[in-house]
Amino acid sequence: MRELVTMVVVLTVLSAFSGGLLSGLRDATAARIEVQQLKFVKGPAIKSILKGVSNDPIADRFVLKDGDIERKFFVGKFDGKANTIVLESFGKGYGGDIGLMIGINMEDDKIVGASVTTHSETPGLGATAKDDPGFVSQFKGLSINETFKVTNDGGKVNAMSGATITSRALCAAGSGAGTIYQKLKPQLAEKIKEFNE
Amino acid sequence: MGYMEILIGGIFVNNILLAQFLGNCPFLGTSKKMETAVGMAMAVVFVLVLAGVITWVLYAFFLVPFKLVYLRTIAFILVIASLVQFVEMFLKKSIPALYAGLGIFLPLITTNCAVFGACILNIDKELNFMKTLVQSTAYAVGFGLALILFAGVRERIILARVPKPLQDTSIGLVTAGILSLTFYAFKGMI
Amino acid sequence: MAKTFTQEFTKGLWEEIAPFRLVLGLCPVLGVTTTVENGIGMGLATTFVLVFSNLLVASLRNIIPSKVRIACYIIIIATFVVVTELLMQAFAYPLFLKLGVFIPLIVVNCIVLGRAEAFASKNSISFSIADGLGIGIGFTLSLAALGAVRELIGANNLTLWTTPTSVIGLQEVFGANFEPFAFMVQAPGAFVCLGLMLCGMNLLGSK
Amino acid sequence: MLEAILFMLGLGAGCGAVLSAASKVFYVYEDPRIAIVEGHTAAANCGGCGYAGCSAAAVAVVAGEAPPSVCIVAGPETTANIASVMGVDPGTAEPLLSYNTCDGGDRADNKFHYMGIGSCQALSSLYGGQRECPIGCLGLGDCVRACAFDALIIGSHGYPVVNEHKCVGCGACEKVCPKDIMEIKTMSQRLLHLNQFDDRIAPCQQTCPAEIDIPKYIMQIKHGDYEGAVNTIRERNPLLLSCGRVCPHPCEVKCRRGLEDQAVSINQLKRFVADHEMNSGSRLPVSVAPSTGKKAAVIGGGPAGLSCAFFLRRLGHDVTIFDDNPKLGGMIRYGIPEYRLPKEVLAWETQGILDLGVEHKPNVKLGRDFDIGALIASGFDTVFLGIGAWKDYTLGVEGENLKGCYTGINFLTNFATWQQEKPNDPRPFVGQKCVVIGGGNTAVDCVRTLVRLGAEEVSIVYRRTRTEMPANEVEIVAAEHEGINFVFLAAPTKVIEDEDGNATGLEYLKMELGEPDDSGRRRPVPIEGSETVLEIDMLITAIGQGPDVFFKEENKMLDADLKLTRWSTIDCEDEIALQASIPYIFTGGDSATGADLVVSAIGAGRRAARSIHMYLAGEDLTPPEKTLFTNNIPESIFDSVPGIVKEKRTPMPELPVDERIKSFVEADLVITEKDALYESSRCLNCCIYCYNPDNTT
Repeated sequence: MRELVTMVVVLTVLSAFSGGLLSGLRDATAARIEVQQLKFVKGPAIKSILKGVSNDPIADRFVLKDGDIERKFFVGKFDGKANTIVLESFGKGYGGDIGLMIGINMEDDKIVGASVTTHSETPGLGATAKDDPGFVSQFKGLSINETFKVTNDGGKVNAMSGATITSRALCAAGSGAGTIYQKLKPQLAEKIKEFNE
Repeated sequence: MGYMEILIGGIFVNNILLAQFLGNCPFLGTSKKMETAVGMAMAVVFVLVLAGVITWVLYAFFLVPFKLVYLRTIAFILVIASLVQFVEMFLKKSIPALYAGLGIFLPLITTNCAVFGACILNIDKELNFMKTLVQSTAYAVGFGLALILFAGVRERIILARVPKPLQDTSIGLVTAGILSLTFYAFKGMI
Repeated sequence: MAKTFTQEFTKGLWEEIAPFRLVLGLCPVLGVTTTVENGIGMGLATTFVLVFSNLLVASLRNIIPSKVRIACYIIIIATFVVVTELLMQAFAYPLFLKLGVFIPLIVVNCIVLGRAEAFASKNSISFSIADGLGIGIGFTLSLAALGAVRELIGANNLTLWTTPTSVIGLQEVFGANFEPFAFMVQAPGAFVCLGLMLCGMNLLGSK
Repeated sequence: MLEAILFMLGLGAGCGAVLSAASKVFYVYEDPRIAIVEGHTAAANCGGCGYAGCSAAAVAVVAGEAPPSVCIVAGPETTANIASVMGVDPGTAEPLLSYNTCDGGDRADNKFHYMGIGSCQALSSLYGGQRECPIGCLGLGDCVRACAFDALIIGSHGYPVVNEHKCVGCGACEKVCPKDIMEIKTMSQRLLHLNQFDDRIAPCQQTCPAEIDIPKYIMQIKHGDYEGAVNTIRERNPLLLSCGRVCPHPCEVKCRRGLEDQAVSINQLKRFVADHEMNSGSRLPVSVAPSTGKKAAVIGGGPAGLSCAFFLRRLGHDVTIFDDNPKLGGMIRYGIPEYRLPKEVLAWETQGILDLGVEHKPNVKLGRDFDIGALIASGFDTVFLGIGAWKDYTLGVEGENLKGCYTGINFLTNFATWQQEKPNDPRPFVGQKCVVIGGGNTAVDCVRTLVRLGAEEVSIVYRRTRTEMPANEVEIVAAEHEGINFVFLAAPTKVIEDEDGNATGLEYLKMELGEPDDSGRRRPVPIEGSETVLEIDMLITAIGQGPDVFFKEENKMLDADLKLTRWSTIDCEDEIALQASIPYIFTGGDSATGADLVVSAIGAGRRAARSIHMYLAGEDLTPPEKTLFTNNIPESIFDSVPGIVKEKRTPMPELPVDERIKSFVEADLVITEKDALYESSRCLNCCIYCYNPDNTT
């Protein structure tokens, strides 16, 4: 019996110790990991949207609460003035969620650029959305207040051949971004102001 | 994704041994004899399905709500190891006939990457409970299929004249490569 | 024991080089070695886990009851795997993206548990560290070698390290006209390549 | 942070608690050694050993199916630990080694040309293989492919060759061989093997009472591996120096070479390597199995006792030899004269046996100083009775106890004792006109000894003819050369005395040969009225001996249960198992068979050691059904051996007659190295079906 108790105790203490160690390390590295994730996962997309920014959009980010969900926003400064905001939204694609990073000029609500972040679409078909910027570049210059639809569904966006579902998902993601943007616009404007001060 | 796709994808397209490279140590170790291979395959099916389900429950009801997702590696391995040992003891006592068949293979599974890897993959794919069950079954059956096929091939290789340096594990690996290549043919299925 | 620190270290480099001599720890060997860089990264991660788990197992070897020792070793190893995972995310994120699912799998790498049980649980702390280092570096070398062969033939490149801005290594080693033999970087190629390299080792070993 | 700690705490406690509870609830008894062995393995459960996990490997180790070195991940310390759990001392743990039992290879003829799959398994399913020989190696190397340690190659002659340094005794080759050519054995197992009907052995090895692998040691001599040859002989015979001198070599009678020209001089080759070892100045190491902790008493330090003690010691038992005489050797020390076997040589040989850790208690006699019950009471587990045959048979004629009348063994022993131990005492009586009655080796030893002692006229009186004389041919020839007078076909009837009670004459009846008797010898029939008197002053009767079982009369409780035959030899139901009527008593040699050859006693000693070893392990002593024992494998006996070039046998060098009859210096000499190499090349290296006509191997 005594042996059993020792067994349980050693196992428990070791587990607890390990849990403590790991959570400590987790806390210590959490901030850095987040930066790294943003830098390498979202970074390339943000950079392609905000070509020629004068600040580091990943460093200049903030979080707003949209109901229960926390959303990240990245700020882009052009000519020293913070006027562009980048946010990510998701659409349901063929192989799961597709992330679309979309940049909006706060002054005229126009889309300055869009880029696909994550996807798990079929290689060679839907997956081209990420490698080939042709499709998402159609968003550029459109107003964020529109609802995006592919031409088949009566909208303006030309679908990628052979990847209608992916195209639809991206349109849905774009529209979703618009919804979020409109909903949080007042708070966003507040935040942007802070960056300009 | 439908259940059928998950099933076929798990067994053939993303075969855990030949496409995902998980569980290779016992793959080479226990494939020398058909008898051993069958026992191992059965044991993996049994444990993988059970482990898949339990880790899903652990993940969905404990790790996520308490924001402890980063602890999943350590939590899963602990649970799998305990599970395997528990099942072994249980079978030995309660169902000796079954234990004689697969009991001896159970300890081998504690550190089998296939079981652990499949659980991690399930979680990464964010499958729901039923899909986890199907996916785990698919992976396990795929493992068994590959192992048994491979054992069959290896029993034949013994009869071939293989150059000395290439014998045993070496030719085994090359054969596994060719087997893996044949599984490539399933890529178009989904 | 008359063995020295150096001997314990060097035996892992050739005599007991894990993937080839013992045919152990194959999952990562096959899975991540599409490039040299991945191989080295995985190897170093494993080395890290090996050294620290050996260290801890050796220091706790008199405390752990033998019946639950395997469970304890697993906890120790798993802890260091998570540590590696976290550190890699924080400091080498691109590598983390590539090695993805394979980092947690270090937990079930037979080499790590094997060394903990076979060596660290019976030897002093310093020897155990030497053993961990030796086996780990041997493992890294094997991974790098396999990665090099596969990448060279399969992708015509030799990537040693990728930074966000540049790539250290050789591109298009055999010239731009060489059509890479893509089979090598895919799953079947991994098996065949390892099998042939093992054959090469046998040739060398038997003279 | 707190959540993480609590979570892991809960998980650890939960798993621990469930497992501890389960280990109580689902407890099943298993051999505790399994858990200990498993504890020593690397516990990586990698499956690299081919077993399903470490516990399966541990089960296999405990069941004796896997060697202690089973774990490929762990190092030699683990092997040592496992070995110690299994009760074998890691330092001296007996390694299993693979042996190839067929070296026919390509020399065996083919029945058909085989073009199928390159595998022995496949080939053997086709009429049992393409070789004319149904039991030989097929040569396609399944064993080589099965060997994971590179320890096997198919040699240039088409049969597998084992590299002892690489072999780990895993048994893969043995399992895969369809012809059971490959054997995995420890030295102990090799020592215990008895010739079987399905063994691949030459006629000489079948015939040798000690079952020495004769072709193997001759081949080793041929290749200059004298040490190997000595070791080969020592696997079956610890007294190679003595045997090499006194053995009448029944093996040479069955030598196939003898069908065409002359038999290979097997015994001289044995003597050559044995002398080579002795003259090299050092002894070759002899392997001894780890101690079993069992004690065996060997009563009698003659050839049978020495052989039994030697093999029991090599099998790991503690052995004590109890002997009546001051020095070891028994009949070969006190019976065989110095000129045939120098006692210095014998002492060197017996010392080698004692050096293995055998204890020797001299000058104690069973029945006089101790009895078997006392031995058992003092902790001996088993007893070997090798008391020999020291009691001379008597003629049963009038006057045979007169002064000047002696018996053979008595005379030889008295003389040997004086010569070896009491040279300062007055010399035993030697007459001038001596007659020795008998035709065996004892009789010839007596006459040749008398000649050397200066007797003027020495005669042998034998009731049959020279052809029927059971003594060794060489001995008879030597006696003839030394001027012995032979009186054949003479049956003594009376010893004539003078008034002082001294023997002065021997009266005998002349005989003629009648019909052959059961033994195939023609029975001598007396001729009526042919009484003749031979003038004598000394008479020795050497007409045979039996065991001296006077200890039975002491009637100690245990000894009384010991059954004897009507020839007063010790009764054992099975002459292979050699177990007496009391289960822990074993016997062998002259005490079991009556006077016989030294080499037979050596063979019996080993058989008894085998039985004792198995008896101590609680195993069934019944020898395997196919045990050959003194029989020959019928198909191995040929009428002719085509294809050999006739070559002369090396003659035995000996001292010139006039030189040797003056002293007791050894008369027979050893052959030269050159002659040994020549003689060894005459060996055909036979097996059952094939042999080497061209002397190439």
